[in-house]
Amino acid sequence: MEFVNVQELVSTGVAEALAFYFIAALAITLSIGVISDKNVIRAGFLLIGVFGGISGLFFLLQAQFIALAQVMIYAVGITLVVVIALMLTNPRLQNEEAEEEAIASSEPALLKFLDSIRNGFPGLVAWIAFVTVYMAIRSEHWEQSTQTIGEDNIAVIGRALTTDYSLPFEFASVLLLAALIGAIMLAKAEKVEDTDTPREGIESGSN
Amino acid sequence: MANLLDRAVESFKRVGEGLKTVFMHSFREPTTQEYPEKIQDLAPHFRGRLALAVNPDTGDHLCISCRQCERVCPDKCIEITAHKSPETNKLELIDFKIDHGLCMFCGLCTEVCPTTCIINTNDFEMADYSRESLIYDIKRLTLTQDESTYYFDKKELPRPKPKAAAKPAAAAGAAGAAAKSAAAGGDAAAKAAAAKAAAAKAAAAKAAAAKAAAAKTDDGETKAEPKAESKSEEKAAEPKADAEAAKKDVVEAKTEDITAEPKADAEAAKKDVVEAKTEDKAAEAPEKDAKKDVKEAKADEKDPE
Amino acid sequence: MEATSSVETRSDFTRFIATFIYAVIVAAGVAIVFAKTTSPGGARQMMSIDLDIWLFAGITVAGIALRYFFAAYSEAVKVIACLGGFLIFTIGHDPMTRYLTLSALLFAIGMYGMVKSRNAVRVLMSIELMLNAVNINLITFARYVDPAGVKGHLFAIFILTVAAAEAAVGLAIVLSIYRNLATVDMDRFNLLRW
Amino acid sequence: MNAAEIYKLSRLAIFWLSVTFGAVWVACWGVGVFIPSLITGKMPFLLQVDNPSTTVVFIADLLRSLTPILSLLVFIPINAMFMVLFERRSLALFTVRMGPNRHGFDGLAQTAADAVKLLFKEDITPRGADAFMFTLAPIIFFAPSIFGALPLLAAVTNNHDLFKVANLPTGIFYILAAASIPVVALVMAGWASNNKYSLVGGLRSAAQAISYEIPLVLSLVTMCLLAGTLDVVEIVEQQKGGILNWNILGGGALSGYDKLAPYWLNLVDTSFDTSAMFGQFYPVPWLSSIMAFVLVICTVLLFGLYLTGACAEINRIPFDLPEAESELVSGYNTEYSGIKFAIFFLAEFTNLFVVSSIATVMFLGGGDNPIPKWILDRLPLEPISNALGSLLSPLIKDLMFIDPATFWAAFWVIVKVYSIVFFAILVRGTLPRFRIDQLMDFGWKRLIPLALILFVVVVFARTWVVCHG
Repeated sequence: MEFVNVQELVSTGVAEALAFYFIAALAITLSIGVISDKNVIRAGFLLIGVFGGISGLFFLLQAQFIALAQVMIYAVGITLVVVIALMLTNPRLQNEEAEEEAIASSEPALLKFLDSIRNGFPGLVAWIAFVTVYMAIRSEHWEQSTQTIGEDNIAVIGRALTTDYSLPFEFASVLLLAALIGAIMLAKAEKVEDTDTPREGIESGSN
Repeated sequence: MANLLDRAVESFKRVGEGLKTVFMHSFREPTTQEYPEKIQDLAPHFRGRLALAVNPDTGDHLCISCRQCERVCPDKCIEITAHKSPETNKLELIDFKIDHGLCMFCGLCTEVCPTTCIINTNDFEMADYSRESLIYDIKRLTLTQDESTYYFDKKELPRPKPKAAAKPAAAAGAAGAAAKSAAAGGDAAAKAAAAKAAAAKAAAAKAAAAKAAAAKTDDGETKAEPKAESKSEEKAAEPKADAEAAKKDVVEAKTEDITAEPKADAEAAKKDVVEAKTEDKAAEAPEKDAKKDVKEAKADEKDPE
Repeated sequence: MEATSSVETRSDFTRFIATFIYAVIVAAGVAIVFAKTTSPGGARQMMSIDLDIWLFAGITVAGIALRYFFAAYSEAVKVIACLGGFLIFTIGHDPMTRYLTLSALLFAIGMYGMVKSRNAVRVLMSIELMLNAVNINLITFARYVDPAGVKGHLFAIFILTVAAAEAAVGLAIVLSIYRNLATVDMDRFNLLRW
Repeated sequence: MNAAEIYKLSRLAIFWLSVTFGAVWVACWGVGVFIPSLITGKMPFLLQVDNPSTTVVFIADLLRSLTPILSLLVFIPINAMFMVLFERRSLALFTVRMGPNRHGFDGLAQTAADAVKLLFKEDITPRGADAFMFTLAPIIFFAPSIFGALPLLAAVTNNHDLFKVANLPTGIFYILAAASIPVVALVMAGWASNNKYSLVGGLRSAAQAISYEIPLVLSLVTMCLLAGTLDVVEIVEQQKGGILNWNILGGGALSGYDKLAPYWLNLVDTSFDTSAMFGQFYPVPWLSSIMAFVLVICTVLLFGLYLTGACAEINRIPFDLPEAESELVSGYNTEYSGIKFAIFFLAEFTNLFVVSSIATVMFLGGGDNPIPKWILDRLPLEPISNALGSLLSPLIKDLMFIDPATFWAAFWVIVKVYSIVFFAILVRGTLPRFRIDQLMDFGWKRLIPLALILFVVVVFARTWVVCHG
């Protein structure tokens, strides 16, 4: 009796389409949650979900290595983002936002209308960008190859990284080092007394 | 660098040592006991559930309804019902109730009991479903003859005599005199005492002294100086060196930490007092006698200073 | 997000009904495309060329209208519009176009979030989202156009690297700004006024 | 001597593990072999179907493919229940106590009773908590330990036909990726609980996981470098042939000595040219031999490094800062009760088991027999196995009920895994908890430099020695 190759099952036809639509729906919903959730920490956790979905897409695209790297880097990396967001956000700031919105809603009608147009502008830009890119995708016809990615994909990647692409690889390592040092320098507290008493804030700075 | 390596090796060694020690512990016998299967051997004077002993030899109930336990009980958990028998003009016990829900197991009742009737058993499993069932009546309180034998042997109590054996009044007088003389006269008085009651009397005398010591530390009943305590112990002990039982007691008393556990010591001694009296059927006002003894002993001790 | 007078005046029931109606409208749009592509001889390429774009424009306008006049739930409208638009654009297409469309959509969402958000941390998150969308694009091309080579994978790896570095430095900058200004609100970052 | 308690504990372990394995074995066999054979008519004497329809074949194949997941779903809860008991009884041994021994056979039903109690407790969500995240956190915490263990399953069962599907070419990378997910769940649980103790626990676990993941991954990467592959099945395959071939002892650096031992001991004809063989394994004689021993030292240190990092990764004492009872009540799971808490508890023990399995596969040769092959060949095992084989041949041939190779692999894996688990318990019984700054210092200033140094040393030493792979 022959055994079913699970990857083949996934990569042929209906099963793949179903998996794709499921993951896509998840990713889209969660990413809208990321940009519109009131609570930025929650948004961070939703972002992890988006990345998980995207790594699932990578699995569907037979890019195992990238998928796993995605999980490993973002699961830990985005946790850091969330943690820092956690430390930076306090309820007071959220309340301020709400107050400003309340002030905005009590403006005269014409101003309000203009305001809503201004608010809608990013949406318009994003909409136009999406539709344009989609039209480009639709009008273009690539010569698709029917063969699948081989099992020894990782070995090929490794070899390419250390031979043909060794220069960008080194650049990436230098970049990472620079980022590491820069991040440490930026984030390091300069003096002890500066940490808990912030310097003159926005109120006095906005005059 | 070399320092770091040394420290690393050192810390590995220490961690390894710790792991080894802990692992070796697994070959030791567990110190926990599996309770219902194995019950620890309790000390003879463990203060467990209260019970009424019977005479181990004859099976007679030892209680004489003197109500001293009822009076001394701080929790008032003992309730004795007795009536005077018209024929013998003696008190007859009808019911004896102890509420173990109230009892705090101080053991005072066992100390004052003139006939060693009420004793603390080693039983501590008294859990029950209601408060009412913690009130024990005479039926549940009274021990069988075997149990009484067991406790009398274990606590090394002197066997009580059968009821109708001796005349109470005379014996009491003799005992009182003997005790007094023992406390006051010391060596000579002890020698003069009747051969039959020698051990008991000596014990009584020693007990009186010990009780005095205990009383001084525990309550402010007497105002003796703390200095006198240890001395009084030794002094009181010396005169009765000849009496065998007393000697043993003295050795014990000396080996024990006197200042730390005077109470326990006193208890044991008190019991001896009671025994001495019981043997002589000193049923009437034995406590007074004992108190008198104590006072005299105290006076005696104070004298040298 | 849009502060309109209708938000206060509409009851929850009306808002829910509006949202539901919007879902029905979008479902109808999807059904039209589905019928077109599955009808005999109705392959995707045979469909009139701009139908899907007009449909998408239609559901967008409908969403704005329902949101603005009947105060339909903002997040729900966005989700329904995006999902519906995605279905309209991808039903009947080959897998490659599906992946690329998803990538474009995620990129657009990230862009919207980046411009719209005021919280600096959320802006960073949106940038990460955009970078990931690009990654999907690269991997899709590597899978369907050049399976033998690994260029797409390599670029994806480099993007991951850059994303990690960007997140680290970005967060460090945000942290340092927070120390100075006690806020992470993008509108109040006025350090570079002059 | 405390022979009675030790005897009881080992009796318990043997009994319970054989019961568990019997159950898992039967479940796997039933779903993977028996039912597919039955419905496709391949069962002798029972049902004869000549041409099964494609649907039936598909269902049969699906069942076979699901066998690995099913076996894990059966195995993990039962095993975790036993591990709780094992840990409690072992700790009791170390602390000169008895441990739970009342319910069932030597306390076997104790954990089951605890589990039932937890399942029926009220499930409380604190006020102000984010209910959705609060519920999601235990699931995210638990799920990776099931899915992450799949490639290991293929590795430890000798790449058995039923478990082949679970293998991935990226094996160890997949496992590590799965192992890094739970930290998200911990932060999530800590934040969603709306409790500052939980939050601090979650943040600590994030910091700790990020710090200790680096030495952990570096040690495993070094072993992969030594093996030349990421595929766990292949790594196990390479290590076959006795303890000297295992990765913990230089990853086959000593296999030359292993192979030459029978000749030096005059067990076979001495006319064989040993120096040629020696040269084959150690091309540059003296340097190679020295480097082989350097490799051995490095890999032993890497094993220790891995265990330390793993201990921190799964929040076990002495690295249980996220749930330090004396400081943070119970850390991230302070607010959890009922079934959610049970899932956290289950996942913790499962993680311990998974981490020990990774150590077994990567360092201790998976299901390999520790006795070197040349000794094993000299033992009179062949007649025994022949006799057993002829006895069980009908079963083996037709229904594959018992497969001796897989059985022994599973046996050795369990022995090794439980040895590591026992060691973890011993460490728990010995070492006190770190302070948070000590923890960070230890991670960043000691373990990571050590891991990097070992990495470099192994890379250089390996160029002189012919390792397997």
